[in-house]
Formats: sequence, C-alpha cells, structure tokens
Amino acid sequence: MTDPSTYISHLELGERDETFLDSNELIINMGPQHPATHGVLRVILKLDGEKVLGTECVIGYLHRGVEKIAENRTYAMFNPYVDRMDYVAAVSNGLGYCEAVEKVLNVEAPPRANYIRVILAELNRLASHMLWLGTHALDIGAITPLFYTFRDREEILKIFEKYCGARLTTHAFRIGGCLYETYDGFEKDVTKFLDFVTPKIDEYEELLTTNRIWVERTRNVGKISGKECIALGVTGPVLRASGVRWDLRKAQPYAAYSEFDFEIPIGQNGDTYDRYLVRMAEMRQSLHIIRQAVGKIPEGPIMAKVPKVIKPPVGEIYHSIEAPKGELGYFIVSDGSTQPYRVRVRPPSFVNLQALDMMVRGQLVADVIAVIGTLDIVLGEVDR
Amino acid sequence: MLDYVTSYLKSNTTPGQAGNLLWAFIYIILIFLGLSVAVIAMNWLERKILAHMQVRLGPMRVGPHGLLQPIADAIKLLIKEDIMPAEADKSVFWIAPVLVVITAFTTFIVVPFGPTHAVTDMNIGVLFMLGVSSLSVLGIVMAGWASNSHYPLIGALRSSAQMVSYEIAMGLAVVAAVLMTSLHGVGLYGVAHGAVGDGTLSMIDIVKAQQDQHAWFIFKFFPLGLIAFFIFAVAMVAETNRAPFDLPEAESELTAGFHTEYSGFRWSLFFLAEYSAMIAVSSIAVTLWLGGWLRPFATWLTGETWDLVFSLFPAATFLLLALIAIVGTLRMPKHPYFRVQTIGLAGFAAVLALIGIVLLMPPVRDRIQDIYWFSLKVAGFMYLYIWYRGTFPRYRFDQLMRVGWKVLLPVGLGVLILTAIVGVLL
Amino acid sequence: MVPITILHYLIVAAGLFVLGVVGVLTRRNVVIILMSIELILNAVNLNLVAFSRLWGLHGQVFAIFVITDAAAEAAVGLGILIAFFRNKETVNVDEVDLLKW
Amino acid sequence: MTPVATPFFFYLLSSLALLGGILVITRKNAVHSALALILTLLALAGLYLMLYAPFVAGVQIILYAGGIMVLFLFVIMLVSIEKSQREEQFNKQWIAGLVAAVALGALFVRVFVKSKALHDLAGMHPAQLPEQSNTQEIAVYLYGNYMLAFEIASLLLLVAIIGAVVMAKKRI
Repeated sequence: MTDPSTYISHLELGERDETFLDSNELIINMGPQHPATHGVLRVILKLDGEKVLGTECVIGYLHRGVEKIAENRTYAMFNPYVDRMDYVAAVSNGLGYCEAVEKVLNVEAPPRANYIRVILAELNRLASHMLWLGTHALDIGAITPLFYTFRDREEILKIFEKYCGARLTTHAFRIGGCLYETYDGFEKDVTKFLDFVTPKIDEYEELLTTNRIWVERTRNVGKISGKECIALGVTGPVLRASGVRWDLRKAQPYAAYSEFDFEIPIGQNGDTYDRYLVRMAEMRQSLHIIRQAVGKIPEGPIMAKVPKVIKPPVGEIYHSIEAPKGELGYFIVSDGSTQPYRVRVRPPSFVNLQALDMMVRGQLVADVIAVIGTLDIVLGEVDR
Repeated sequence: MLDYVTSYLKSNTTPGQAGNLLWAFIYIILIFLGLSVAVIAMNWLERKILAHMQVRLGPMRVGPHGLLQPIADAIKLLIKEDIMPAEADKSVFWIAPVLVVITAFTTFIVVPFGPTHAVTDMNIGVLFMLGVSSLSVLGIVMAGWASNSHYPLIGALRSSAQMVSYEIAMGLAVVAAVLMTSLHGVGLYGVAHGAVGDGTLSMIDIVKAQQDQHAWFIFKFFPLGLIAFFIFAVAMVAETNRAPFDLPEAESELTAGFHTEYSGFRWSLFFLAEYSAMIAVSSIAVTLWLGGWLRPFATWLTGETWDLVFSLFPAATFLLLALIAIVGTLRMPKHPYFRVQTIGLAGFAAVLALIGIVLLMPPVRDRIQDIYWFSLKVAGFMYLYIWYRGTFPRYRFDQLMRVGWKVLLPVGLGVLILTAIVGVLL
Repeated sequence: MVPITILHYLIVAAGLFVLGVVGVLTRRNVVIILMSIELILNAVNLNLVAFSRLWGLHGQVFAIFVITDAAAEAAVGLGILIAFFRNKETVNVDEVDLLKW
Repeated sequence: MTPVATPFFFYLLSSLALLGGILVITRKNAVHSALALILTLLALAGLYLMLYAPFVAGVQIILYAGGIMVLFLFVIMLVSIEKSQREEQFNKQWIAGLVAAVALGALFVRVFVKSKALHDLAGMHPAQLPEQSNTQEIAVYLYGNYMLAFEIASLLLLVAIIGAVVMAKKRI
C-alpha cells in the first residue's frame, strides 16, 4: 500500500496531450476533501479546459485493515467489523459474511432466519439505493430529492432499530441464523412501511425521470458496455444497466431468494440514466420481494445448531451475495483454528471504481461527478 | 420643511432630472437600505421556502421561526477571520468583491419604483443597466484569477463565458421590448392608433409607453412579447449564476467556484452582490414586460371603486402578514423557555400591523402603491428563483452554452425581426 | 473656476494618446502593447465625441465605428498573440523577428 | 439631465483616465494593466456622458469594459504571465521610443499653446443638441448616411471572428 500523501500519479503528467487551442493541461486534485467524492476519494484529473483527458483514483484514505483484523479475531468476533465496510448497507455485509462462515461450517440457517434475513437485506437495499439517489441527485444539482429520500430512509432505520437496537451498523445476523426474534408487530411495521414508501418512489421519479435537465445530464454520460463491464469485473446495477441480466439472487440463490418471484431489471445503453432507471426499478422489485416475504415468514427456530466455539474444518470457501452495489464476496481460508487464516473481501465498490477512468475519458468535469455518483461507491468499502 | 417635502413629492420628476442633489442622496440611501433589508429578508425567505419544499423546517432557533438568523449570520461573517491566500494577488483579490458589489448596486440608480421614485431617469436607462451589470463579470474574473487556485479559476472562466454568452440573448430580448415602445400596433393586435411613435430606452418612459398602449409588453403582439419575456427570464437566471445555471459555483464540482478562497466579510460582499443582482435583473424584467409600477388590470377594472380596492392591497398584504405572525404567536409552545420568542414574534406582528395601518391612510396609500406593485412583481421573480433552485438539477457546461447560443439567440433574433415586421405591417 | 471647454477634452485626449504611444513604443509585452493601442483609440474617440458637441452627431457615429474596430482589432490581435505564444512560449515582442518559421 | 458641478467631475474623471493610462503602461503584471485600462475606459464613459453622448457612453461600457476587456483578461490568463513578469519590461529601443513619444507630446503642447484655430474652438458655443433624442439621431445617421459603413463594419467583425478563430486554433 503506497502512502497516499506522497503518492505520485501515473497520469504521465509531464507528457502533453493534444488540447484545444494547445493550451496547457490543467491538473486538478479532486478530493480527498471534496463535497462530491462521497467520502475521501481523491481523483487526480487531467483536464483540457473542461474536458477530461485522464483520471487517476487515489484510494486508501479510509483504510482500516479490516482483512488483517479478521486474522486476529475469532469468526464471531469479526462479524461486527464487516458492518463498517459498506456502512450504508451493513445488513448485506453481515449477511454475506455469516453465510460464508456457515458454508465453511457446513451449517444452514433455518428457514425462518432466512426469511428475516431476506426482509432485512431488501430493506437495506432500499435504504442504500435511497441514499444513493439522494446524493447522486445532489451531485447533479437537484438538492430536493436528498431530503425526500432521507425522510423515507429514516423509516427503514427505525425498523432496524426496533429489530436489533442499531440503526446503521446493525450487526443483525449471527453465524447460523439470527440472534433476535422479530419483535411484536414487525410484520405490521414492515407492511406499513411498504404502503408508505411505494407512492414515495413514484414521487422521486416524478421529480427526476422526465426532468429535461436530469435526462440531459445523465443520458449518454459515463457509457459502458456489457462487455467492458464483464472485462473489468463490474457488477451490480452498473452491469445490469449495460444490458447483462446477472443477479446473484437469481443466478446462485442464497438465503430464501429462490422462493420469491421477482424480476431483474436491466437497461440497454449502460449510461447514467439507465443506471438510474435500473436502480429505481430495483427498489420496486425489493418492495415486491419484501411484500411476498413478510406475509409468509415460517414458524420455527431462528438459529441453527452452531457450536459455542466456532472451529470450522480446514478448507477454503468463496461465497458471494448480491449487495446493493454489486457482488459482495467473502473468501475465507480456515486452518482449523478459531480464527480465520485469511479473509479476503471482494467489495463491489472497489471493483466498480475501476471503471471510472474508462467512463469519463473525453467527457466533462461535471460528468466525473455524475459518474462517481452513479457508480455508487462507499469509500469504507473501497478502502476497507 | 414639510412644505419642502410635499412640494418635492408633487413635482413629478426624479431627483436626477430635477438636478436635486439632496433628494438624489436621500433616494440613494433609501434604495441602499431597502436593498440591504431585501437581501436579508431574501436570505431568510430562501432558507424557509426551500426548507418547506424539502420537508424540513429550516432555521428555527435564532429568534422566532429563525427570523433573526440572517442577522446572526451577518454578525458571524463580519467578525470572522479574513483569510487571504498567501499566493493571492493582494490588490486584485481586494478589489474584486468591491467591484462586484458596486456594479450590483449602481444599476439601481435607474430602476423606477414609481413614476417619480427613481434616483434618476437616464435616456439610456436600459443600456446603462445592462452595461453596468455586465461589468460584474470583470469582478468575477478578477476574483477567480487573484485567488491563484484551480477551482476558482475554472469557476471564473465558466462564469464569464456564461455571462458573456447570455448577455447577447438578453440584449436581443431587451431590444425587442424597446422596439415595442415605438410600435403602437393596429389591425390584428389592434389596440388603437397606428402610427409608429418614438421609441425610448428610458426605464420610466418604457413603463409609460405600456401605460399609454394599455398593454404590458408581455401581452403585446402575442406571443412575441411572451417569447421575448421568456428568453429574458431564462437569460437572467443564467446571468446571475443561479440554479439551474449555477455552474460557476457548482458546489459538487468546483466546491464554490470563483469565491472558493473568499471568507468572512469579502465573501458576504459576493453574497450581497449576487442577491442584489438578482433583484436588479428582476427589476429590468418587471419594467420591460410586466408594466413596472402599473397595477394589474389597469384597463379592465377601472373606476373609482377599483382604484380604491387596488390601493388597499399594500395595507392588506401587511395586515395579512401580521395575521400570520399572530397565528404563529398563538401556536407557540406555552413553555417558559419560549417566552422570549413568543414576545418577539408578537412584537414582529405588531410592527407589521402598524405598517399595515399606516399604509391604510389615504395620502400614504396613494404614494406607496407604485412601489408596492413593483416590489410585488420583483418578489414574484425572487420566488421563482428559489423555486428553480428547489426543483432543477444543474446544467452541464456544454449544454448551457448550447441553450444559450443555439436556442435563445436564434429565437431572440427571430422575435426581434418578427416584432419589427408585425409592428410596421399590421 | 475656468469653464470646461472643448479644449480641455482635447488636452486629455492628447495626454492619453501620448501615453498610448509611449506604451506601444517602449513595452515588450504584446498584451500591454495591444492595450496601449486601445488607449490610443480611446484618445481618438474622446476627440471625436468632443467635436461632435460642436458639429453634430457625426463624431459620435464615428466613435461607435471606432469601438467596432477596436473589438475586431482586439480579437484578431489576441488571436495572433495566442498563435505566437504557442510557438515561442513567450509574449515578448522583441522575439517576433521572423516572418515565417 | 443637467450635469451638476461640471468642472469638478471633469477634473476627477480626466485625472482618473490619465492615471489609468499611466498605470497601463507602467505595470509589470498584465492583469493589473488591464484593470487600469478598465479604469480609464470607465472614466472616459463618464466624460462621454458629460459631453451629452450617453449612447456612446453606454456602448463604451458594454462593449469595451464588458466585452473587449474580458477578452483581454481571458487571453492574459491563457498565456502564463509569470515568465514575462520576471523579464525585462522595456524593449531594446525603448530610449528611441520614449524620445519619439516625448517629441510627439511636445508637438501637441506646442499646438495647444500656439494654434489660433484651437483657441477659437475654446470660445465656440457648443451646439445645442437635442439631448433626449440623441440616441435616435445616432440611429438615423447609422442607418441613413452611414449605411454602407455600417454594413462594412459588420463584415469587418465577421472577418475578425473568422480570423481570430483561424489564428488561435492550429488545426481546424
């Protein structure tokens, strides 16, 4: 890991590109303290006036060594740490980790736990997309959706708080199932929330989808084809907006997803507008899934039989789930002790961020902002 | 003394034309104070209105309903440390905000708040306003360059390119309106008498022409006046660098644009200039298309009764505001903690009510009407500004230029030509 | 106080004109030379407008033409300046000593 | 619009104009020069107002101060000025240039002192121009007597636009 403060970029800064009027290129440091880089991302921009000649992301400002910490903690102790990676989708992180360890342990969570997991994970996807929508719109200059989405996200966080006592870094699941039984009126709360939020999503769309300026700012901006996405390993809504129908919830169903009927929304052009539409459709699909799940949560235990001291057999496992931002994978190597030998996280934000340079080359500074927003990165996850 | 005042008020000229330095001075002071109050009020209103559009409350802590918030902010800005970057060009850095403020305020010399309520009436009034307001671009370029930093420089370049481009469309729209002052129009759009009269660039005479022709220019040669007005209304938002054309200070892209390096008092000067420029361009729009100080329905609803009804509007507005404040007072939580705030709000309501009652008096009522209608129209534009900001995303630079050069400019030219043809032929 | 006559304006114009000539003849920076030319044009304009006070508006009309000219001149001059700067990386007028390179 | 305190404003504005002119030719930094030139231009606009030429004054402010000078500032920012600031400010033949300019100045002084025709001018009563319709009169001249010149001026501007683009842009 290079020290970010002394890091020199590979942008061939000395080399001159062809610029309009042969003026000098401008090297601009966007971030790490910048209102639109969603945290402490530093992007070095090489500009010809307003046109982007090249970019270079410098990351690591939020590096906390999560993967190294895992090697010094027991499996159960590491569980809360994963919540701190993608802190706007903590539930999904925990779900992925718990399922990965369950896979190493060869246990399976009981159906009731799986249903609760699905409901919470989908609620979390909604929350994550809402946060994305608000900040993305704010970056493009529409300030109002931010407040609308925060108002509605608050309702989700209230449900989380009621369920497990925490709002953001929930630590909702345990290895082998869930620790907490649903509280009285959980179903009622969730249903009420569904009824509350369905018209609200229409409200967001009303503000943006047909807004001329919004369409002009996002259409044909940051285009990326399905092939390029696959080549770069880009996943999640970004991949789906490029027309690739790939969703791990369908491709390799985990938790209880195989029991629900839902669709994978895809786009055609792979531009920022399509990604917006795909995420909006995903929010609707999430509502659809939750509505199915909440009606038929099976009775039964919420915790599988897991030994007090978790000591998985020697072996390695890769398990990935569809987090709100893309494929979130955990690669766990067990040496038979109580602590993992190695945990490697495949964070969707980190991989998706790679596409930034390809997407913004030749476009304008304003598009860099739009593309950073549309990639939906969380620096806690990029840097880990 | 009183005789002198009343004799002046009856003289029916502006102080500048009368060559009366004392009155010109008084008017300048009044306009300066009024503008400052307007900017402060605008600050509070923008936060409140925007907040309510965004399902939140806005400032609530400083004073009842945050009424004292702008004052608290002003004090904060004034006593803040004044930071000047080490590598900045000191003199230019210093002059830039002053220049911007001076140009913003100078334009108000020719703004007619009423037939006699202007500092002076220049026979190049519109030209003067456009010219002086175009000078503010210099201040912005200077600010961006003097900061010696990348973001301000890009912001300044964006801003100047934007202002220079939209000035052209704006000028064409203005010329179309000026042309209308000389065309009385008959036949199809017939109001009366055909002949081509004298055109004028004077702000007061433009409003008088609208009065004589019994039509606000926004309705004249329908839809030509409306299109010209629309062009101006778009260009003026771009000209003042407000959303959705606020690229020069696009927070998410350039942190704060040309005033990134400014802080404290100097920054507040930019703030002041921005809001007074908004009021200035709105005043041009009101003068040219919306009949300036003329009351609405001046030709339809005539007669003594209607005159009386319309002259009661200023008082009614203030009384309504007072009523709202009283309701607010009654709805204040009954808790000792809120006692000061409740009393403050009640006092505010009392002041508003007092103003309203003063405005009911016939001599004041007749005098204040012009100013009231003018301010009301300008306030409408101010509300639009806030509304835009709450609704629209931001344009991208190339799109902005495309709108300016490929849409507004040709349409403006077309409107100008059509206005001339319609005016002369029909 | 002496009443202000046309002569006063002519003296100011002459002063500006001389300042402009000094700038053109002595400075090395092309940008400043162009600005000095603007000074000269403005001196002429002041003369024209001053005379128009005596003999009708022709002077003012001509002043407007001069301003038009000044705009054209500035555009072309600054265009040349940019081309020059691109090739030589300087705005020093002493370096302009080749007709073609 | 009767100008008040005419001599005072005349001396104020003309000294500002001359001060600006001096600053233009003496500043090291081209941006400062440009700002000084703006000062001169605005002072001259004031003088035009005093000469009952409001339209020319307006055009001066819009075109010169608001347009041409912005162009100047743009170009100054485009070409880096740090280098030219460190260099020698005056060219090789600055002595000759200064002498020539001073000689011109001396000629002007002599003309102003000696010329009888000019002194007659001073005594001449200014023509009473129709102040209110000044702008219209100019328009009548522009589109009447000087129609051809007006069209040629527009052509000139077109040529200037194309020329500037051609020269500033290496590849089209």
